[in-house]
Amino acid sequence: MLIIKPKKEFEVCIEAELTPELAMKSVEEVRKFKVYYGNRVVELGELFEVVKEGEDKKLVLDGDFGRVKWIGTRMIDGEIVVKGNVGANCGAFMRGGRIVVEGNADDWLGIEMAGGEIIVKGNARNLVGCAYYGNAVGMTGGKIVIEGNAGNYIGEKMNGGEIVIKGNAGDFVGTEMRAGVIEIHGSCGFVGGDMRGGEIRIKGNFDLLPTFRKTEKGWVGDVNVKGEGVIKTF
Amino acid sequence: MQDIICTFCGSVCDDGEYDLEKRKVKKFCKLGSSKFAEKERIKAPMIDGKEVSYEEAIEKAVEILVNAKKPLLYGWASTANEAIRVGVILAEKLGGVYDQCASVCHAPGTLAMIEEGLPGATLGSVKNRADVVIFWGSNPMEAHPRHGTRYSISAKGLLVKDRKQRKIIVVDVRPTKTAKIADMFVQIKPGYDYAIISALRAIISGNADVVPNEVGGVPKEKLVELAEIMKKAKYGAIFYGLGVTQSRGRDRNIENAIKLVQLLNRTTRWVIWPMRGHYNVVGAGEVPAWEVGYQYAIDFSRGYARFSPAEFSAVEVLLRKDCDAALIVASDPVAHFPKMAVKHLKQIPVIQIDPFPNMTTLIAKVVIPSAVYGIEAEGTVYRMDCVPLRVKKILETNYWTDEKILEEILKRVEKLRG
Amino acid sequence: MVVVELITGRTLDQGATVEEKLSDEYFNAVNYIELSEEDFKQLALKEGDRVKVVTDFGEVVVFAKKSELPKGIAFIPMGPYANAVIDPATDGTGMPQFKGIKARVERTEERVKTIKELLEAI
Amino acid sequence: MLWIKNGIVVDPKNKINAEKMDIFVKNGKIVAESDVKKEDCKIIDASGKLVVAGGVDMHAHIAGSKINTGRTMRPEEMRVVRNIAGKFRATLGRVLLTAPAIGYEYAKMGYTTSFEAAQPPIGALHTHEELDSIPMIDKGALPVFGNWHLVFKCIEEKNLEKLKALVAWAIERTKGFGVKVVNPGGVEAWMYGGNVKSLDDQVPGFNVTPREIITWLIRANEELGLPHSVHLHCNNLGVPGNYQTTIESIKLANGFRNPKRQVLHVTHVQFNAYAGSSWRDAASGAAEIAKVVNSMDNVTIDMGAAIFGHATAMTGDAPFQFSLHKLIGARWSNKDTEVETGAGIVPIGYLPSNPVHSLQWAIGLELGLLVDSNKVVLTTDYPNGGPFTEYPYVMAMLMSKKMREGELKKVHQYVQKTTTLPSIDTEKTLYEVIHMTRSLPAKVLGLENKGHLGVGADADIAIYNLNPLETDFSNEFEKVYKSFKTAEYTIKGGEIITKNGELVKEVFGKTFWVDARKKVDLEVIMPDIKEYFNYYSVQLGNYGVEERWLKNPSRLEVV
Repeated sequence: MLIIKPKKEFEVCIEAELTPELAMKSVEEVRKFKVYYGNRVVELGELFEVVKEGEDKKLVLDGDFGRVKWIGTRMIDGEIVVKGNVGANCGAFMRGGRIVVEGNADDWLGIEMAGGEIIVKGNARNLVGCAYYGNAVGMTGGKIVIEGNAGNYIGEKMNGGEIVIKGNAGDFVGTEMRAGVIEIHGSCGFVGGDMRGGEIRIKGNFDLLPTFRKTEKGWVGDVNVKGEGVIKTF
Repeated sequence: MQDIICTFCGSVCDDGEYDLEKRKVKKFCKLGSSKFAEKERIKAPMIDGKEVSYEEAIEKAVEILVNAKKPLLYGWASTANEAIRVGVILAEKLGGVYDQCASVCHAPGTLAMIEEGLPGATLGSVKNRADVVIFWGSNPMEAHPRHGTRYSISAKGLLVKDRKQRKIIVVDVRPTKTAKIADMFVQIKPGYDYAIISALRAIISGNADVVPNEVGGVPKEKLVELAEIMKKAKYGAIFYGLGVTQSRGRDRNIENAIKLVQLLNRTTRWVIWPMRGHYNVVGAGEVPAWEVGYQYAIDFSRGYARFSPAEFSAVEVLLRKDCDAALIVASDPVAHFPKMAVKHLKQIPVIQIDPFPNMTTLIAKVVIPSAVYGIEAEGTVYRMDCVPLRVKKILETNYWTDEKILEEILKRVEKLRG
Repeated sequence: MVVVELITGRTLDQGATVEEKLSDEYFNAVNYIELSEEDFKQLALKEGDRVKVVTDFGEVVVFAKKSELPKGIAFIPMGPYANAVIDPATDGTGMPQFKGIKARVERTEERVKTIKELLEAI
Repeated sequence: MLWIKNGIVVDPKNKINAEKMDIFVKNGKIVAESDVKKEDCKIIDASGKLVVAGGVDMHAHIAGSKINTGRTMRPEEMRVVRNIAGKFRATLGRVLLTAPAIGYEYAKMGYTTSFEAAQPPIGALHTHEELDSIPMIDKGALPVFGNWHLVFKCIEEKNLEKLKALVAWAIERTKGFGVKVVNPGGVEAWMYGGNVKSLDDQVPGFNVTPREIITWLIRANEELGLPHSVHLHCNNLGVPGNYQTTIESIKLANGFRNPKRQVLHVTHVQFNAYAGSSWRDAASGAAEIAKVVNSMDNVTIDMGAAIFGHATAMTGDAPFQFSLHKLIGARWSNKDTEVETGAGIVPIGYLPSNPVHSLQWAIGLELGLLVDSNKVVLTTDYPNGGPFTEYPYVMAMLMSKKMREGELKKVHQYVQKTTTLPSIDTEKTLYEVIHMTRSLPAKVLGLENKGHLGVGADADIAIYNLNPLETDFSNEFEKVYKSFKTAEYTIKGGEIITKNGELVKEVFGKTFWVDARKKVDLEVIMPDIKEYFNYYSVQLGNYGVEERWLKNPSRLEVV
């Protein structure tokens, strides 16, 4: 297990593609790991304290990582625990393993995630599990659980996997969704625009679009794309 | 002088007449006339409010930019392509962020275009062919006063000869000045553009049965009527404005409208186009697109361009305190950004290049005055429909152009960076 | 007090003075709120009275104007007064929500700040 | 001054086929040995290496509103990093490239000239701004004429003098190079939601047909004596059965003659060479087209080869682009342009597992193999058929049957019965392929100083690490492909700009434009132009591009 702690408050955001693979390296190697501090490439050790405890494939990010982006990008196994907030693009293109964020997560959590699990104990911002700019398919597998609230544009173009929001979600949930499940325990705005398939379950209130047909399965649509997605309450 | 080109709004009217003696422009609207009227200027370059030479101000600007970990280079909508190009290359060299005014204006349209493309036309096509024009969340009578007479409402075209042969429809949350002269006004509940567009798509594609009796404050009958008009148009045009891009749904509204236009084109002809604001906000996106691949919200911190409005749009950069210096060219973010974004701007060194004093001048450490394109300097600009025009130099000036100032900055940065 | 949906946007006067931001003309072009006749009446306002506009994101004092808006909709021209109260969140799009913000509007005796005062207070 | 020593030179224009010789360069030109002081020359040792002229791409979409719209709508295309900012510009792009990337990638491959193949006249200044931003290469642009109301009017009136004056005026105003015709009449029909389907369909609103548009423009072009011929994108592009329209269009060149070059160039013929009645029974019409082209001595074509992988369809053929959008459901941009033209853009890809894509791939190659090497230019209609960076793939394929056999195994077997590719034994020689990529496109464009290494030619030279005397082109196709991908040296205007794929020096080439105003009386057309400007959205006085606005213009005057 590797414990990484910020040494100071950062002047600008940092981009650090930290994955559990790092826990397999020596502390010396980890300190030399390249991160981007604005337009400067610096060694991880310059900005963060690094402590190694045991051989688990696990990172503990101890402190506020709310301005550190791309944590857990493309990770395939192991575990990351973020003790505070986490910056944008966390868990992007993730294929396996587990990320636990004890604070809040910034935008683009779990971009096009294909497997593994992300748990956010606080709130998540926008674009959870979506397809990246210009890409056709969002999340295809794995599970994202937000225990607090989530922002707008959750699960766009989702084609598998599961997103659970324990609190409220914002607007435009599951737009152009094709498969997979989104479950919202609170309320949300527009749901399922141009949805082709998959299921969205909502406990609270939501804004129904005028393009879904009421059936015994729930609301089925979006008729504009001859969709067979299902929106239902629970 | 004839054929003077206006450098105010995205309509870029090019039929002005300038009277050199009276220093006045004829034919232009209130906005254009104000553009060509004499007004207060930044008198000289300044550092911390003290007048200095151009060279001294540029030296100071370079020092700030080169030392920054992430300089934000923002603005660009009211300058010429020649200056923008140097600005983009400067951002690339500095490893900074390039963003432009569209990001608080029409950039959601770019996001929509990424999803669905943009089926559009030049304004000349609309003038000649459009028998139905819809202004959706746009209000040309206030924002683009001559758009209607030159291109869209009463323009005299080849096939559609005049106002009588053209149906004008306004969709808005309030009865705007444009709504008053329209043949049909559809007043909608704020935030329901997306739902209404979805309903129109359903009606047009034969699924009217699922559409409830009222959508977004509009009775179904009215939506059916609108859908019929759209289907029967020979050549229709939707001009959307900030009412769509700046409210709930933003890019998703436009994406949906583009899908509506795609559908309509299966049976007749429709186009859709944004009512771009500043005279060269289109250039501020087109130039970086060919130079570095993207229109706005571009980060160069890794030595190449990356695009992510969620991270690299000026407002997001400022809200996250993710820049430690800013170069503001031909824009006034202090007046036009949300308070929380302005707060960070006040805390970092700001360099401003602009002909006119504005709110950003009040917080800038380095202020560099520049010549006004279209009056004191020549350059290329793109009208809202991407038609290029070369704006003219009418009057002599001692002010440097944005292009020259930026070139001097770039030269010095290249020397320092190697 | 009335609750309104606040929108902001361009006007001809705001546009015509946008290159003279430190002038009185610009100040006058952006320092007011347009209210529907009903809301105007409900607040017992007369033209030129001042109101305080409060949202989750801030508050600002502006002049009140009667306008042909539907009840419950209010309009402030784009500019520093509007930006004191709009929602800065861009929801990942880069675009703050300049239109469609819930706001409370109430009569006030407080002065309308000058543009410089407004900036200093940020 | 340069002295390229002991290279194996292939220079088809000058009938040099793999001869060991030296090349001398002075002031940006190829000169005779006696014109240089050898002791002042920088020597490049080219022993055992292939020395040829810089490549000439006569048809690519490299600048202007179409490619830039493509970039904007496809950020996923821009995430391939090719160069990090430093001494040179940062460059990006998978198939769609940024302007600096276009210049750098051509240069690395040994290409030094490229022409933008479709310039909307009113957008000419935009096209030139982008051309000016492309480093390394020489450039030009072809304005489009085939759907312009003013052109229709001159033809309706059967007034050749007017048409000639219009062409001369428009080419000057756009700083263009020649006459491009895209789906003549069809784009105007698209303004009403339609298209034209045959050469004799009437264009809506006008008393003209595609046949007349093409014929009259050839007549005007030839009477003006422009360096390049009419450059035609045929009607019915992308429609199964269209090869017949293509053949009919090609035959419109009958009766015209130009001693220097063809009178009609038909472009990206792969997209216009389909037999069959639908995509379910589509087949190749390449052999029939090749027969006709080979039988004529006044027509040239280019391949428009399809490369497997990503591509973006972007043409002035707006109705075709909409059909494509409907067919594949992809994003669609469209631009109806004043009373001049239109355009459309749709992202596409070519998959070897797809029967139609495999057919397209095969047809491109059939054309390259079956048409005389003196009549077919190698192109991919970048980015429609794929990246220009894969020209070496096409070059190697044309020269090796064995390579084709290997590739044929990887594609959908639909091509076995629907094309002649499996049965073609032809292997083009290196001499032929160098001609198809250098001297022929230069000749087709009418660029006398390009595409060859004779004295007086521009010193645009590529040196490849490939000894033609010791290479078995049939069997060593991998080596051939690799060698042509990256030139050992690329020399532009006498300066070394790349070496082994590394950038050495950034230069900005010329933009060629043609001035034929002396051949006409502009006054015969000005009243019509003035009248038509009532239907423009810009003033006549603000229309067009002045020479002084361009970075490095080069005027070719026709007298």
